[in-house]
Amino acid sequence: MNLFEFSYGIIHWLVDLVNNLWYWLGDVLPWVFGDFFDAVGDFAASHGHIAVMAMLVEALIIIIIGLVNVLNFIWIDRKFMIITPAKVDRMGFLLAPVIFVGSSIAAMCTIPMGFEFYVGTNDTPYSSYPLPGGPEYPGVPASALVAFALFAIAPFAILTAGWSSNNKYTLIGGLRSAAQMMSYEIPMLLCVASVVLLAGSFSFFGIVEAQHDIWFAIPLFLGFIVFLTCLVAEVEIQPFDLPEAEAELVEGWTTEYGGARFGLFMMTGYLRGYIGGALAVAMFLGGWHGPAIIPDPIWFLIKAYIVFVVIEWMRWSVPRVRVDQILNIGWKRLLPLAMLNLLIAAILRTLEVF
Amino acid sequence: MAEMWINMGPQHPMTHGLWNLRVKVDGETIVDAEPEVGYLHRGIEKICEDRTYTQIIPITDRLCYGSSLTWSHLYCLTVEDLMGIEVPERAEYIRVAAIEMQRIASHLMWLAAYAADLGAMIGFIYTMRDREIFIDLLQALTGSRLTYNYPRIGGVAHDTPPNFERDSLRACDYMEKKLKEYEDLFDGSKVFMMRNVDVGKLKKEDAMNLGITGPLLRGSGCNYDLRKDMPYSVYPEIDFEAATHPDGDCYARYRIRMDEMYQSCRIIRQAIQKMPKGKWRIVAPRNAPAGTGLGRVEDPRGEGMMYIVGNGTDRPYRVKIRSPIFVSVSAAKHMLLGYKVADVVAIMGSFDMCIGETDR
Amino acid sequence: MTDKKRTRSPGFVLRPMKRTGTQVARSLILGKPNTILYPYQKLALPPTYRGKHVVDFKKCIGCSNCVQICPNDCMWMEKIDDPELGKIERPGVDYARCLFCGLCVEVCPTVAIHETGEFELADRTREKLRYGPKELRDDSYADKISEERQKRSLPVLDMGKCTSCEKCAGECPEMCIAMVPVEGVGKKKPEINLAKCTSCGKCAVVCADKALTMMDAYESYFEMPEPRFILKNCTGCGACAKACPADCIYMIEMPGTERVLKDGKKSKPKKRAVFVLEKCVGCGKCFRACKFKAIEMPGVRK
Amino acid sequence: MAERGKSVLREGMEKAPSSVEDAPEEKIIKALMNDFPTAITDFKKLRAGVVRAKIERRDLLKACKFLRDSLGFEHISMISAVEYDNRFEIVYHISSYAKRMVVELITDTPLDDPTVESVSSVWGGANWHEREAYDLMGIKFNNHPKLERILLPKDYLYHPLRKDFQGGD
Repeated sequence: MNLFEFSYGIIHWLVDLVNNLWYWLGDVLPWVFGDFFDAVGDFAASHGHIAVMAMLVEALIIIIIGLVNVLNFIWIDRKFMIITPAKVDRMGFLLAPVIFVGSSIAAMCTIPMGFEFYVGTNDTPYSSYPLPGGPEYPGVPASALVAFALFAIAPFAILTAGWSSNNKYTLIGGLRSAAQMMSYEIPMLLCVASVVLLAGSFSFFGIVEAQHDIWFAIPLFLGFIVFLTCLVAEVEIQPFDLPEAEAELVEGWTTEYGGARFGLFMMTGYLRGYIGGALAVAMFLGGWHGPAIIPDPIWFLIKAYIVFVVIEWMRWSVPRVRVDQILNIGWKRLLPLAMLNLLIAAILRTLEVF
Repeated sequence: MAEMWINMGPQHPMTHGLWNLRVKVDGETIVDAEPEVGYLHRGIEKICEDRTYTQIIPITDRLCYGSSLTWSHLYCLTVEDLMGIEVPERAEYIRVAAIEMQRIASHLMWLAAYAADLGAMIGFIYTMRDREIFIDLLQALTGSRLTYNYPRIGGVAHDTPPNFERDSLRACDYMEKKLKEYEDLFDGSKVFMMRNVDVGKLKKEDAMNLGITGPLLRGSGCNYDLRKDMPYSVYPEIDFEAATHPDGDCYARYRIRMDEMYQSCRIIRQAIQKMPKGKWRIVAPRNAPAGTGLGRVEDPRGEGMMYIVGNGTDRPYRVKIRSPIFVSVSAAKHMLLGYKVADVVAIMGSFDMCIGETDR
Repeated sequence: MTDKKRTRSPGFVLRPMKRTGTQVARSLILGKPNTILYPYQKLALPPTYRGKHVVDFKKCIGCSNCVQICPNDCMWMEKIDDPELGKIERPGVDYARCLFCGLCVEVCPTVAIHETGEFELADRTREKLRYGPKELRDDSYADKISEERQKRSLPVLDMGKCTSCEKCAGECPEMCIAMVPVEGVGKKKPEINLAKCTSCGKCAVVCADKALTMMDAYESYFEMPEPRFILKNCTGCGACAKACPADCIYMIEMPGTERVLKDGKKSKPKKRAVFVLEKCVGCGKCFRACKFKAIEMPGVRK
Repeated sequence: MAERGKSVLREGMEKAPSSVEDAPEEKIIKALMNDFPTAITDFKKLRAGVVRAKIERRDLLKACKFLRDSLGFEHISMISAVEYDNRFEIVYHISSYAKRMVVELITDTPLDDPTVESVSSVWGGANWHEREAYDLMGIKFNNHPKLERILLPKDYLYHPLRKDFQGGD
């Protein structure tokens, strides 16, 4: 039996399972929920939407089967794949992936991808200007600040994971991550400050709107480069992926994780790569602005993926740096450059170019 | 952070084989180191005492998976010294060409592993792709991909295949083009230079006293290449240079190996062009006389040496193999102290570890 | 080259990125992949490739030289009944232990064993990796490849027919035939110095009894051990002659050794083994067959 | 980074001086014979660049120091121990970078007392060679800094390269 036959057999089995479940549910469900189905039937018959209702019920049942499958896979994963080592600190070990994934996804939610494409309500526009009385934007208030705050939670999760795994490699990885992220947070936020200074708004809407005429990457080119470098360090991609340097620290702070938890870490690592791209686009590359043939969110996605691809391209081209060198770069090179960039922004603002 | 011992090995991405490097770190700085070998000890020296001289050739292939041809060649050289037989000239030229191909393949594999150690997976992929060219050439020549079993006592196993000369010259041209690409990929990369320059410094006097040979010694500025200084085979008739670099850091060793690949291309070209027609093998005697044979070659990793005691039968009385890495790794502590954990991979990677020959 | 200055690049990460970018663009746009789809496409293997063995049953003489030279003891001789060839011994290979060194192919005196380009030998159990002679048999494989080993035509002696006439020794232009007396038999036997023989065939022409015939033999790369015969231990049992795969041992009667039996008749004379070492392949089977220590073979183990 | 690249040579292990004077094989034999007239028992030029000399084991360390300091042999290639029927032979292959020459220094020990002076204070590279000889052949090296098993497990009972070794568990 080769792989194709094997997978073909599995798919065949799954299709059989779905069909059998369908018939089984068709027999049993009315018996259990007789009244409910009668009522539904009555409703459908009385309103003449039988076909629509049938489709809805079908979709519902398919979703239920999908959920059952998900539960099945979770069960398999918990039973056979997820290994919690005996001497770990269980609390931190189990909590770290949750914090890591949760904070990253929350950070992603704050970034709007278009004027009509954001997470939030239309009803309550917030004043996003640092001073009261400015223009009002929808979505999360002061979304840029919130996004960076959520984005910066991850080192704590990494440190927790590294410490609680009770392993020397993970410990070193976690501490490296803490040192690296804290030292790169400052130049990055200085770049953000220069952007906010030019845009005059803490909201992504305000920042993107301010780039309607010219992208901030052009006047603040220095800041863009510094921001991109810090971003690579923040999302732990190749030249700066010291916390999980697989050559020296086995797999860094994820060494003791397995199964779905490791999968979450891995997936969220790439997700953070995308978030980094999205942040760079919103801050420097004009957000969703572009020729109108393509809708705004698509523009945003295209730009974000281009930044992501450039980051990955760099990842595959260069080795990783050493831990003392990464801190030297952060504190001795990028911080002065970020300050210089802030100065440039302040001069531009004072000259009222923007 | 307090000081703690870390076991890098026996199963660790850095080790390239089964060995253990225990490092004591203070934070990220190494304050003590202790290499442990022996996980792959197969007792080859003892096995050789129970095999006939011919049967040992495939076993010496297994000494090093990276450059198996060099070791079987060294064994054949030693037995020829013990038996006192002369090898036909064509066989010598075929051997030299094959060994230099093996040297390029071995250095490319080193570069692949070293790049992967430093985190540049692209180096791993590119160099392994180009190594395939030389593996294919050696496969056509010898009949096998990795453990060639090609040299014989008194010559080589069979003649060169048709088109071998043309393919070798083409491979050399291709390789020189690709080496430029690697130089862009590594020397042109700021990060690679940061990781290599002034890392793993080894002084010339220390290297000489510690018995270190090969690219590590030449990287420390000592111009000692057995192919030049104690020539064997037909190396005296071939014009090449032994690469040296005065710095003694990881970058110097990288540079040495790159230059050696250029030189190997030069040697292959000359060996192919000078190769005479004629016999490639003579019938070797079955029994070796009582006495000793000594062979020394310049392995891709250093000075390979073999000492065989014969006692008149068809089986050697004692085989002693000197592995270059066995000596170099004993000096690991001298090179590691004071550097960071991340430098361990760079420094130990620049050794070109091959645990098969180290543990024998 | 050696004192080249180190090239410190100001390009930071741009030079390697340029290289990787051009490589990706090349392989994506020009579409020249570096890999192949293995089970569907296969690499062209060189004709020298060492893979699974095939044994030519008609050429193989069952000498077990391949078994003896195998460094891993992964071959064995199996007695089989072949409808065509009768009771024969042929080698089998255990691929769980084989290291594909090719020494068995090199040592074979009749070039009966070859290595093919087949390398997909993986199986689920170790027993299935033991390939017996029947699985290795391929009598037509030798026609498919060009022969590497050089053939040489050599005079071969049939001791049973030889009359010790010494014509061959007189005829040989290279003077490489010497008549050596065989102890106890009272005959002389021509011994041919193969190193000097030029395969001219004059000795075979001149031999009146057709005892010397020209036969093709493959040149051997190995010096094989030769049996040493000790006459005083020989009982004339003939076990060695039966065991010899190359038919180079002849049992010759020794005149003057007849014993007088009780009824006054004379018994048959005692026999001794006579070795025609030109044909010997050095397998050591006679040494192993001899129960009376009449044959010595240094370097061969029982 | 005060300790970066710090020299960690042990005490008593001085740096090898480099001698550039050119001396053929006979000169080396003569120099050895002059300084150790009683200890050198046999010498022979094997081939170009290889000299064999037999030396009594009591003078081994002194001879090695002499070779390094006065003759410029700064590199020890190999230490091999060979067991014969009546003796152990310990063979030192010592080579010189400048002179392109190998000296094969052979010393004998009786079977029941396989001890010899360690030369790891002369050449640092001899350290692991001597440990290996101890591990596999059971030669004891006096004044060795750390004479432990290196290739085999620490609790192994046999010295497997000896001819009487039949295979342990």
